[in-house]
Amino acid sequence: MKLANETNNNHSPGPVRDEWFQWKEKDLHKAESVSRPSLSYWQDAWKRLLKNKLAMMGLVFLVLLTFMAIFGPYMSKYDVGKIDLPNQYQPPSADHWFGTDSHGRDVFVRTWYGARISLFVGLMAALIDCVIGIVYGGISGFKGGRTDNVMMRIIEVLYGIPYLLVVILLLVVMGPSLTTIIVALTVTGWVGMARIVRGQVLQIKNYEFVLASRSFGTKSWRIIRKNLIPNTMGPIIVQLTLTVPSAIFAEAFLSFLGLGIQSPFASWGSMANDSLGAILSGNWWTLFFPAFFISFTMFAFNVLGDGLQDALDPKLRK
Amino acid sequence: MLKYIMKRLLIMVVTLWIIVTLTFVLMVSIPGSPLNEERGTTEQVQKNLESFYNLDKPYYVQYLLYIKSIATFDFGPSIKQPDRTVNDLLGNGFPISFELGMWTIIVAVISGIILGIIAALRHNGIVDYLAMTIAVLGISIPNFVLATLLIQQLAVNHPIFPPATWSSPMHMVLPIIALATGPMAIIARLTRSTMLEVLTQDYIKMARAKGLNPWKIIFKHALKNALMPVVTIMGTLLAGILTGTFVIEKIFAIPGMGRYFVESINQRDYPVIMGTTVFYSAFLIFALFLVDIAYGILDPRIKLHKKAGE
Amino acid sequence: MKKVFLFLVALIAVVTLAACTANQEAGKEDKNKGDQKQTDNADGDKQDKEKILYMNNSDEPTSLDPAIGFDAVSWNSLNNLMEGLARLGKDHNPEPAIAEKWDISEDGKTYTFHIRENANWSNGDPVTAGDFVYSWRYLLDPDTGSAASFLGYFIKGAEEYNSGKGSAEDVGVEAVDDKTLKVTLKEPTGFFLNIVTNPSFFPINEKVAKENPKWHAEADSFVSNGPFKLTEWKHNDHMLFEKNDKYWDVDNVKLDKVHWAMVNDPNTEYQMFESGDLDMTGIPSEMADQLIEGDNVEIVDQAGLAFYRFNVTKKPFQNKKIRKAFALAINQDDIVKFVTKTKEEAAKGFVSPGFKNPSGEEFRDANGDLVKFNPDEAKKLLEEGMKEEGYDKLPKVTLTYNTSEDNKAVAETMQSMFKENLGVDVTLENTEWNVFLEDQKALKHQLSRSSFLFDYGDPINFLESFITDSSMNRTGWSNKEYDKLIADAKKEADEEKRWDIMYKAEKLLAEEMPLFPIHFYNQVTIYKDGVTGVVRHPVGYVELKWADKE
Amino acid sequence: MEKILTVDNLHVTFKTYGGTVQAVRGVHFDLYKGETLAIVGESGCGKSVTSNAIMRLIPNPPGKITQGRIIFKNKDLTRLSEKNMRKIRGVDISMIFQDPMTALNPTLTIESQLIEGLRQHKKNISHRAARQKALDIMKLVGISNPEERMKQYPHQFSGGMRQRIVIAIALICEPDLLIADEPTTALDVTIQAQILELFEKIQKVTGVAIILITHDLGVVAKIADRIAVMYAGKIIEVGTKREIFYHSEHPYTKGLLQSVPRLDLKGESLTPIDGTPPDLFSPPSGCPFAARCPYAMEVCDKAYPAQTALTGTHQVDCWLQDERAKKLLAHTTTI
Repeated sequence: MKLANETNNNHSPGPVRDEWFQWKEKDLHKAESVSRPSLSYWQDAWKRLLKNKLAMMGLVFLVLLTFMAIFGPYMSKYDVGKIDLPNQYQPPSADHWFGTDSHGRDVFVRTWYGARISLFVGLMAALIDCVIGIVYGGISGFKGGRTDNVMMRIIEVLYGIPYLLVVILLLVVMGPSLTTIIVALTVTGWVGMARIVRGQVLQIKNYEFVLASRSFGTKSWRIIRKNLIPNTMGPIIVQLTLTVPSAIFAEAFLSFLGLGIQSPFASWGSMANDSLGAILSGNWWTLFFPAFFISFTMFAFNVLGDGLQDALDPKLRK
Repeated sequence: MLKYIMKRLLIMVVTLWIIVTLTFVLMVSIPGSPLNEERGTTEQVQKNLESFYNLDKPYYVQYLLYIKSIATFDFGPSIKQPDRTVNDLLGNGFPISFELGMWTIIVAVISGIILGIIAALRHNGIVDYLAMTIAVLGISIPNFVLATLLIQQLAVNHPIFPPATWSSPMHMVLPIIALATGPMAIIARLTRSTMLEVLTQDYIKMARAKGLNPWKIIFKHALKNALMPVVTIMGTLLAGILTGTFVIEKIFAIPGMGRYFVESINQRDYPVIMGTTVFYSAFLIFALFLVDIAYGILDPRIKLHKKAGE
Repeated sequence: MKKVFLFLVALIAVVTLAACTANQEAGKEDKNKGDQKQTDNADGDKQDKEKILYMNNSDEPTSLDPAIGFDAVSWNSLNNLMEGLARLGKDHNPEPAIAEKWDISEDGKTYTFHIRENANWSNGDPVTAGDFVYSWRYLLDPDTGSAASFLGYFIKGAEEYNSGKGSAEDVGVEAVDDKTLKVTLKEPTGFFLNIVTNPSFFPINEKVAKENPKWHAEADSFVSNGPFKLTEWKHNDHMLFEKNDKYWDVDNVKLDKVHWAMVNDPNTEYQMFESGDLDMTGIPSEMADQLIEGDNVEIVDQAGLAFYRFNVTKKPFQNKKIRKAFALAINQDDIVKFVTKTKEEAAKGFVSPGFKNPSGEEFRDANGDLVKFNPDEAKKLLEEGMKEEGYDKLPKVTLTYNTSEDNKAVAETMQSMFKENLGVDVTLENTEWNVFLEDQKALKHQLSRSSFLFDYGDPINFLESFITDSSMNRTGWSNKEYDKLIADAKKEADEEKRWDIMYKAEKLLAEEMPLFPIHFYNQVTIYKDGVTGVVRHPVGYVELKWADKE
Repeated sequence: MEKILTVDNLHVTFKTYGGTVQAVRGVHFDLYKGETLAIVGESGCGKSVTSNAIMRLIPNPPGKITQGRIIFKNKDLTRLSEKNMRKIRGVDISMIFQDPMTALNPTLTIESQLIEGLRQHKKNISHRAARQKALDIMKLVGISNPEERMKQYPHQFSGGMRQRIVIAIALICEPDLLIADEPTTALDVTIQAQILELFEKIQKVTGVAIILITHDLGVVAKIADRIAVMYAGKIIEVGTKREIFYHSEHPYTKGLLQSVPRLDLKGESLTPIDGTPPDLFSPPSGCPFAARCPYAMEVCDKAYPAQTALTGTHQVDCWLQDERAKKLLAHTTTI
């Protein structure tokens, strides 16, 4: 039989003293506290998100962007719609930080005004998509069978109708306005969300806990609300972070079709679209700043979305 | 299987009919008429034209005539280009649009999947970030900006490719890049994320435990499963590419169908609107159907013949 | 941040690398392509001498049927494939063409055209007076549905036939013999020869047209009588013209071939020019600053006016003074200098420059500046006008334009000018063209963007648009005095007097201001070195008969 | 008996968002030909990590073998190149995973999944021979009508059938060592028994050595020859089945045994072990069980106990084996 202090144990700091051989006070509480603190799902997700540098960078960028959208325009002495023709196409300088555009308007001020419109359009479109998509997809996936079949066919029909026709009709019926833009973006935009929600619901609906609540005779709507929605939240939030930038992006496309926001206001999309010729002429700042912010917002939302996906996925939780 | 396909085809016809009907309603409810000329013509001329194009008939007659023209696949002459029938326009334009679209999809799918796999295998490595940066840039540059940029850089400043028109394989390079970049980026991101998920699955571990070589694991075991979501979004992508073609066709002066599609709507060229819409929708619906079939082949768990009825 | 930067750098490196490798291969490809092009043409020697001009038509011609193709994209082709009785010369005046000479009766109402003996169709048929009778009747036939038929209303019995009240036989066009055509007009129309140069009045080979009503739809069935013939037409893609060796004046045609691309996007067109795929190009507005002063830039007038219509039936523009106030608040010079930028002339009147009266004086010079930017006057007029109407606050004003980048740029500038010079906030609204046109016709707009392009070289073409019943009026404005002036001008055989009436009419228009002018149009083209002799007429079509390329 | 595997002082760490997890902290054991060694412990104690480490299937990053050797047939597996390791996986050492529902690729037929390992390792085997082999092995694991079943996809099989397939896949190259990671956890109790019987049968037929990872002592009682008890990344007690079940010395092992329902001890109530295992982000320097141990002494928190060999096969890491503790124990009347 070996003696304890003869073994090479790297954990023991020194010789084992005899007086240590005393019964220890019972402290089960301590035993609990030593182990990892148990966190709620959201706390845990948030903690993991914080560790994701890229996602945090995206988040910080978006916070800064929001800040600038609110306060940016006040940092400059120029007015958003103020035209100053002789001063057109001034490169960035101490006077005009982002230069001036084809009408001599200050690009800096317009960029932040554009941020307001673009972010508003993006968020509104995403929220509306989200609500319609969740309800539609939820019902379709949960009801299944014939209902699901019919609802999916309706989506197919929506795909088939020429979008341009719809957009022109909207423009005629509603007149050009911010509301029209948002409606134009959401009129078919919710389909993607609906499909995702439906897919999730279909998958989760057969899980034991749902079957369990069904067997207790719980009402369908209650099951949707209590079980399905929380469990589909992750993909929905991720999809939401992807819808916002793509709505901002789609707004640029609507500008291309002439459904953009009207002067004196501006959105990033309309600004970029107006200065497409800068690629040829070399007045790069007119295109660069709106394009840069569109791209970077996309980037920020995307990395944030990826981060959220990792953070919210219960399967990756360890 | 055959029964399933027949059933699907029937549903497709019904879907198409609904689309046609809705399009017709939208079309006639938009103000403006194809005969709306800046200069006035005499009433007699106007009347003659209206009767020639059946625009003087009640809507339901017009509607039935369109349904008939679809059934016989004879859409009659274009109103705005009176020398040419809608069938001519489709016959000339569709093969070109199809070629452009097909190449775009091939390029987008192959490069997107490769990019996604590389990114997933080098998860959180520099290659991953690089691939995803390309992907995000791809999503965040509007294709009309990209198109102009490509022409300026690769046709004007460095005359590598011809700038526009559609006459040789070299002419196809820039439009395909411009059109494929967005879908490629989406596919790359999707492949990456599903690939990452699939790679943590037990059956991948199992495959590794069998001592299979890594390529076999990736291509035989992981990819097939990772492709499922890619196949799912193919329908959406396809629709996106189809809408994308009209911008690209305009910028690159490609004589495809996209141009007619937009112009017909702008000019209220009713027969062309109907013709192109039916064609586009039929194509799209059929593509979605193929996607479903492909999905069933890829994933043996999905039983096609049951899915519709369950 | 550092990480992202690193990736961007890496990205650029990869792209550059890809571009470089692509470059080497592409160089080879390009050469091959060139070789192929050469071997495609039957023999290599000929290739060196062949002069092919590469042009852009921007779009597929609507129709090469002279009666139907009533727009610039069709005219550019038609004017070079076909020839009418008269042709616009280098100085934009009608010159003998298919008709070698003509007699005009004393009262100015009968024109007798003598067709050249050597005027032939590209299939060898002679061009006859009958071809003209056939084509003009076809133009006026209500079943044809031509949008250009109103141009023929100067001919006796034309309007009646076109509106279904008369017959083809009563139209004053008559083939005296194979080579003599007699035309009887309703009024002595001093500018009738100008009208005849319009492509709508080109002849149609009766024999061919009767055999194949769709003769004009494809290259292989197309017969022409002009400087070029159509040898290739890939729809929506390109057209190829070849010198027409049956043309009576073929010796003066210098080009062998003309290749027409159909590139719709102005940026792409310019980029194709830059890369050498086109021999001439327009200037994208964004590039104007850099290019307009350059070499090989040609700026010629295009007869036409960009203007804004008031709707006098809607508040507040029922008031003349308020209309004038709005008109005078616009600085046309600034718009031209900073916004449109391609050296258009700021419009201080309505009739565009380039029309000379019988004594050789410019209409524009004679009638002077009628609408001149004057912010002080504008403010004063607005106050007076508001007082007259009893407004404390001006009713809301919406400015509508049809969707286009250029219109938007001008509209935004005007919005700012109204704000600055009148203190009025104007809302902008754009609609897509077809809706815009319908709304404008229905007088739904308050203030709307408009343009007018001349169909033939006489001021009356524009001025008569604003008579009470004209479909081109679209302002709700009706003025008996003006109507009478226009009617008188059309009847007047004495040119001096006729011009005086037109001066008066324009002044009245400026006084009443149912519309106000922005700028006149022009055509700006950059040519490749060695391209000469391309003539652009103010009425809007290009002439390649004398064009040459080194 | 011939030793085929020696795991010596194995350390495995994982880098995660929360820090570095020391999942395995110096594991040592031997395995002899033809025997079944069960590694028992609560979930998260490092038993699966140990088995994955033997297969070198620890995802790197985040996981890493930081120390120790794994000697298999005189080769140190920790030093083999990935390529050479692939030649061992599936051929010499096979593995069975916990959940048969997810261990099979849903998009491939059973045949393809069975044969691919064989064809990977035995390049010159003909398709027909491979197929025959697959049929044989399917019969061995008790699948009736194998010809037809081979063409089917995993979703057409029940859980127990799938686990049989998984076992068949693991055995098809006739390995010397089979690592079964909780092979019965996901199955019904009746199926469990069938699968365990299958293991016994296979061992008899092929003589394969088995490492059985489980938290279920009932399973262990049935088929294990020897048992290693793991706690917080260490093996705290190892011995023959008899030694562990009837002469266990470690308080944790005792606790574990008491928390299992036993038929032979009717009427005795079950005693759960209070508390939870320690956080492996920063494992205690002393005995990791000290915080939950009813016999904990001051020393247990201060230093890790050395291994005490009770018999040739039975070793335990516990301060209670120390002479001084025995004295203390003798002076204490009631516990």
